[in-house]
Amino acid sequence: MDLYDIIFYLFALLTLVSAYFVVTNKNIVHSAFFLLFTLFGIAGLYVLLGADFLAVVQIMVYVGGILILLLFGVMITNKITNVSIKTGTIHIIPAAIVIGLFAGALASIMVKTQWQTESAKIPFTTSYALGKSLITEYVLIFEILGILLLIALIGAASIARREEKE
Amino acid sequence: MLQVGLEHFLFVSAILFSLGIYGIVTRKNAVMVLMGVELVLNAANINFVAFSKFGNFGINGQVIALFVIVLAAAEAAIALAIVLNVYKTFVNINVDEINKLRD
Amino acid sequence: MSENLLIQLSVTILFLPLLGFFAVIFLNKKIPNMYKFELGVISLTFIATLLVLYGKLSGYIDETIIGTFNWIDFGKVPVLGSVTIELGVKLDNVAVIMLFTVNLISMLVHYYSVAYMKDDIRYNLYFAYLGIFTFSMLGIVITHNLLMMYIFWELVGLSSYLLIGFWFEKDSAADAGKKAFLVNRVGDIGMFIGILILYTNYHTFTFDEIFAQIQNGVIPFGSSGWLTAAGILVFMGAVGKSAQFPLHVWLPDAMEGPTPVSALIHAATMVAAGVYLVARIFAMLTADAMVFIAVVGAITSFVAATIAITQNDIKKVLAYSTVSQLGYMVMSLGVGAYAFAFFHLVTHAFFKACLFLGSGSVIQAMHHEQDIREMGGLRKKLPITYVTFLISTLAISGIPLTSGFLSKDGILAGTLAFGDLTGHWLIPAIGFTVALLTAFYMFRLVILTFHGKPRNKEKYDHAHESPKLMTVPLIVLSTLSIFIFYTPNPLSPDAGWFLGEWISTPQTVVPQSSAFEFMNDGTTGTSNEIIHSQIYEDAMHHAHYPAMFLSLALAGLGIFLAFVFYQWKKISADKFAESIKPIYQFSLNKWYVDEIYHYTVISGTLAFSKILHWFDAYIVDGIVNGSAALTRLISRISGLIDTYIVDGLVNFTALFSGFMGLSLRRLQTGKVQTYIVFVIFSVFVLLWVFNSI
Amino acid sequence: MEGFPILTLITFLPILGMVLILFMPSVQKQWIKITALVVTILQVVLAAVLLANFNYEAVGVNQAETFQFVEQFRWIEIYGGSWLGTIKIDYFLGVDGLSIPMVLLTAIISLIALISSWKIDNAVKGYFALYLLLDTGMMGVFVALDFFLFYVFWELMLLPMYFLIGIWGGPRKEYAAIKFFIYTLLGSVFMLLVMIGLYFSASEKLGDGTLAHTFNLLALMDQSNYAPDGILSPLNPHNLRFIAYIALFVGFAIKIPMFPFHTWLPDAHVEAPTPISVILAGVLLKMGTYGILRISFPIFPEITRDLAWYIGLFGMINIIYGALVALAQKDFKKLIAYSSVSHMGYVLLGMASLTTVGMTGAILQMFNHGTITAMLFLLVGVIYDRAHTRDINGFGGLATQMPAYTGYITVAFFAAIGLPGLSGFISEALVFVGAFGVPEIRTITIISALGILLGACYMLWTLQRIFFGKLNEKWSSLQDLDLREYIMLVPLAIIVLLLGIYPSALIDVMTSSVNYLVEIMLPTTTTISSIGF
Repeated sequence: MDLYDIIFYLFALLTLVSAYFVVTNKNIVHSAFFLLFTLFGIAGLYVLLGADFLAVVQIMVYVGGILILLLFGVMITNKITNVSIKTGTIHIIPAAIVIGLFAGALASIMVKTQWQTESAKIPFTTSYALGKSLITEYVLIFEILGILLLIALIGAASIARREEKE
Repeated sequence: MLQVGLEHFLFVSAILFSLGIYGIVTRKNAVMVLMGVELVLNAANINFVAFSKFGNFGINGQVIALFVIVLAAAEAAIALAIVLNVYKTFVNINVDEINKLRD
Repeated sequence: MSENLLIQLSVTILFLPLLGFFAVIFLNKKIPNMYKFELGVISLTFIATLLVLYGKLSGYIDETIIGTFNWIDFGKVPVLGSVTIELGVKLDNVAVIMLFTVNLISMLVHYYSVAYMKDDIRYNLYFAYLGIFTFSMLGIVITHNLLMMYIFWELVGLSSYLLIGFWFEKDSAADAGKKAFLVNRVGDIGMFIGILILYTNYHTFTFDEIFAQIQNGVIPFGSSGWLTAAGILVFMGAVGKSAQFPLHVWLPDAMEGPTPVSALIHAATMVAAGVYLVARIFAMLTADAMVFIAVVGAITSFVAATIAITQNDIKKVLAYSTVSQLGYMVMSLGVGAYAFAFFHLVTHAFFKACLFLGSGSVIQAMHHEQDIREMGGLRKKLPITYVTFLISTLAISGIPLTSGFLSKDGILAGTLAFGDLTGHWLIPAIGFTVALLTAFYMFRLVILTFHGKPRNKEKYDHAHESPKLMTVPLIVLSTLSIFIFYTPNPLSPDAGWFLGEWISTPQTVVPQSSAFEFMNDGTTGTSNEIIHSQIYEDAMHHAHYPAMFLSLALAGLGIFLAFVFYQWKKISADKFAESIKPIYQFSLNKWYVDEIYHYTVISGTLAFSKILHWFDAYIVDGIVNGSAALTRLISRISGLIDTYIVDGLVNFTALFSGFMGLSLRRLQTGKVQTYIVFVIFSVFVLLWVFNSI
Repeated sequence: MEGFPILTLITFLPILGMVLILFMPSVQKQWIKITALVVTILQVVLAAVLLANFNYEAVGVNQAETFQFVEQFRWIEIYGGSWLGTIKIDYFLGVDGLSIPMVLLTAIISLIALISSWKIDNAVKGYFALYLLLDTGMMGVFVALDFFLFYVFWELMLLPMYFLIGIWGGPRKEYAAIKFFIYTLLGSVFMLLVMIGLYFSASEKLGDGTLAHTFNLLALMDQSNYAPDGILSPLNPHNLRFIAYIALFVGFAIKIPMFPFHTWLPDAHVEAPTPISVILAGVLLKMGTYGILRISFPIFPEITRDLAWYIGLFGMINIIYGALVALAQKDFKKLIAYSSVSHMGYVLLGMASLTTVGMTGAILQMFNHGTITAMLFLLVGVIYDRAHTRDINGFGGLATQMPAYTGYITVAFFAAIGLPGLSGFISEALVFVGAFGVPEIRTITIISALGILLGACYMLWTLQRIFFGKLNEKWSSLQDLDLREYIMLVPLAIIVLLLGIYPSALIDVMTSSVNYLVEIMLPTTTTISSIGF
């Protein structure tokens, strides 16, 4: 059990615990903040997996973008002033049982399976390699994603703006 | 056993995935559902990156993860826009009350 | 004149009247006097005919001139090689004399009609029809083959139809026209089949080629029975056209047409075409066929004569007399007296045309009264008509110095010789009986019409002699009934130019075994080709004087009886008729032949057609509609099955699912989240089931 | 003429006209009519050009190289898997002596019927568009030399006919249209089955030497093209050619129409508008007999020989039965319809003779019946236009009122009953001459000759009932023929008269082909005595 392992367990714990709070906390704002920690934890895991660029992206996009977006959503829809920020839950018990079973099954599969592993050949800095493959091998997908984002942008704007036309 | 390997990452991912599902299933608030979805997506991402590292797939897994993140961002934007719209229509965003599908 | 010129002239003669027909048909509306064109055409035709007659008799008296052209060419037919259908013109003495007769009478009738028809609304059209009739009749006369004969045969039928029904506003006229055409068609079918038999075997329609092949021993289908059949079948055409028993019924009805038409078509020319046809095929008639023809002719002449005695319509009497005389001619051909048959054809054409035109003159004078019981004493009012009528009556009765005496005597001699040679004595017996009857009824007609006192004073007073345009033809025709035009010897025609030089009996080509024995030329022993054999010649010679005296005596008796009954009224005709009422009625009603036909053939056909119509509408179409209905029924049943069983099953399924759904509805919350739980659970179950966990 | 696609032009010109008409506004009725008129006139001109350039010596029938004005190229070629092989359908047009009279007939009748359509006033655009489509279908049937193409044209003609009867027809038009459609479709189904059977039984060598199944009629006529195990192969001892022949024959017989499949005809005729009756009688009926001549006979010569007696028998039944039923009719148009049944019997009889004279007579009768019956239906239409009734007994004495009309109808009637000098006689006489020469059907021929008499019976009786006698006062205002009616009647009358006097004009066109057809129909051992004439 070296440092690497310890760091892994820390991050894993951080991720899972805060994720647990994300899904169980009644206060939606709290949930959002716990999500922040989950995402951090995952970013840490990425670093441990040698995906430094991805970790940075994870923090920038998720924490800097998506999470903020979510918070905005929470605030707009709850009209913070007069509506309880707490949200209810539904049939927790059957869901918990089923998903517990499922989680168990999934986890046991992950663990029991004899994965074929090989020694990694991940380059030390991935940004160069990533950038290269993005504009060579994956250039089409890259472009499509760009368009997708644009569509999403316009779509989101148009969906959200519809009220004014009515 | 304590030596961190592929399985560990996968295990974390599996739990995270289940938690995400749990969030989707149990929460009333649409934004909370969205958070569950984010968890699920991240669980998947962990798998991609983990396999990428341990499975000798080079950088490819990371590229896919990158794409997933982008998709997640787009998805979040759209979803929130929808949530806003739904809110305007039903004056709440509690998914259990939006059950038009039933009729 | 060269042969070619004669052929060309005769073709011109043929087509000139057709030109007249088309010109008048298409221009009669625009030019009111278009009929004059037709008159000009027919006169021109007559002049050309005279030229042909002269040219033929002066230059080619013993030759037959033939001109042909290919009408249809079938190219190189498999197996048979080249096949063509030829049309052509055959000018022998018979043809040119016939040509002359037809054209002369036709021209006279044309001129006569100018006066007779002058107030008719379809004046021009009438002349057009006369034109097409003349065309068709000339075609029959000059043809050299059976097909062309048949073609023109039908065309004269058409013109006869048009002319009989000329006054179609009268139902009786329209009926008569139709009847004439249809009855003729019955005969024509027989003729057509006969032609088919000949063509099938000889691959030609031409008379001479057929005869040549028969002479070479080619017999239809290898049996002389078929040769007899072919002869009789072709003769069927003559039975129709020449109104022989049992197809004679149309001719009396045909008197519905204008009287000049009756004279031209239904007395002088068209009806004689049948005789002409038999004369044309005479060479190929077997003994059996000849007996058949003779018997038909004899029956016809007898039946018609017995009917003619009791008729009261002037034209009907003449019509039956025509039938009777045609029967004579046919009988004459049947007994082998070919030359006399043709001779009688020509003489009869003239005097019968004269009689009909005379009757037309009477009818017009009497304001379209045709019943002889309303007439009487007309000889003072109509002197020219009376004289010409009387001359013709003498001719038809066979009184010496007339042409009729010569021809009729020859025919009777022929029957006598025939009876002598073959033992068929019935035929001369009938022949002589008919001679008696003919003289009787013809004089009855003359006496009732022209002699005695007028029985209808009013009409009598208005009667007046016809204009010159009508009397001149009468005079011409009656003049032609004098013997001098045919022979210098008033008692025997043999020495005359007509029979002595112009007409000679054709040689028979029938195999020896199926021809009459007496037709074999005794001089050579092996030849079988001369019908006018010495034996027959001798028999005729022997029969000549007995026949002459007997027929004279009978004719005299007939005339005497007519005078006894009608002129001197020694015996009341009415009382006599009363005493033999059944026979009288039988004769008056024309042997009930029309009625028999009406109740058997016509009603039968109509009833059969109604039955078939019913069959068609309800059975044949019923099956069609029935199958449609059946299809509909099946579709309805399957529809029911569909509704109640298949759909019922579906509905039951639906119901069942509905029930199940109701019970499972709780699961269907409409909430996505619930579904996700199920999905997850299912995945778990699947994982568990597949034992992966 | 070399290389100029005249057959394609003559066939598809009407379609072109149809497209033009479809682009016209439907209120421009006059222009629509004029367009259709121009198209049909051009078609007649093309047919005349065709005839003028026709080589009378070339035989055709089953020799591809002696067909004339041939246009052949691959239309459809798909690889249909190992079982189907290469599906090969040719666009193959050509004419020979058998088809050129029909092409002429179609062109002429189309034009005449179009003139007769001039008075159509409702839904003009639809009518003329469908009419031209029908025209293409008919023309195509007579020039197609590929079975598939033939079938396509055959069906193409069916649909416009259905609508033309069903929309512009009389009181019971729906019934008549449906009956016509279903009946004919039934026939087509039989034809289709045989067509497919033949397709799988025969194959043709392609340019590259490989064998492929074929719809090419000429290839199907060649017995050496059949595989030994094909179901319709003559080489196969257990073949189904007999059944196929009957099925094909029934398909064509419905169209003729042959007893007992004739009952659609009176209904269709009575309900159809006049021009469509003209087309129906003038051209459509001929497609049945043409099909038999073009397809049944050369493809199945041995079965044709065996069944010739039965064909003749049905011809006889048609002649006698049609005439007798016509005798009982009270509706003028129905009478003419049944007379068609009777007259088509002569065609069957002539074909059954399998002799040159008889077959020539049959083809000539097809042409003559087309013109004569067209004339009759036009004339019935004329009187119906004026009097609005067709009850024969309701008329009387019209001859005084309408002399010109009476004149033309007399010509038509007498042509129909085979009066010499008019065209009907020649064809009937040739049929009889040909059929009588064959010993097997001699009795049938003799009985059929009764048809001449019966035909005269009903025709003359009708003539008398309608035109003779006293004029019925009710009809004293009827007008005689007008200019348009003259224009459509005079050409037909001229044709009828011309062919009556000089039949060689048409006979010479077909003799080479007919002779050749007779030759290939002959059994291998034939002598003069056995074939008769």
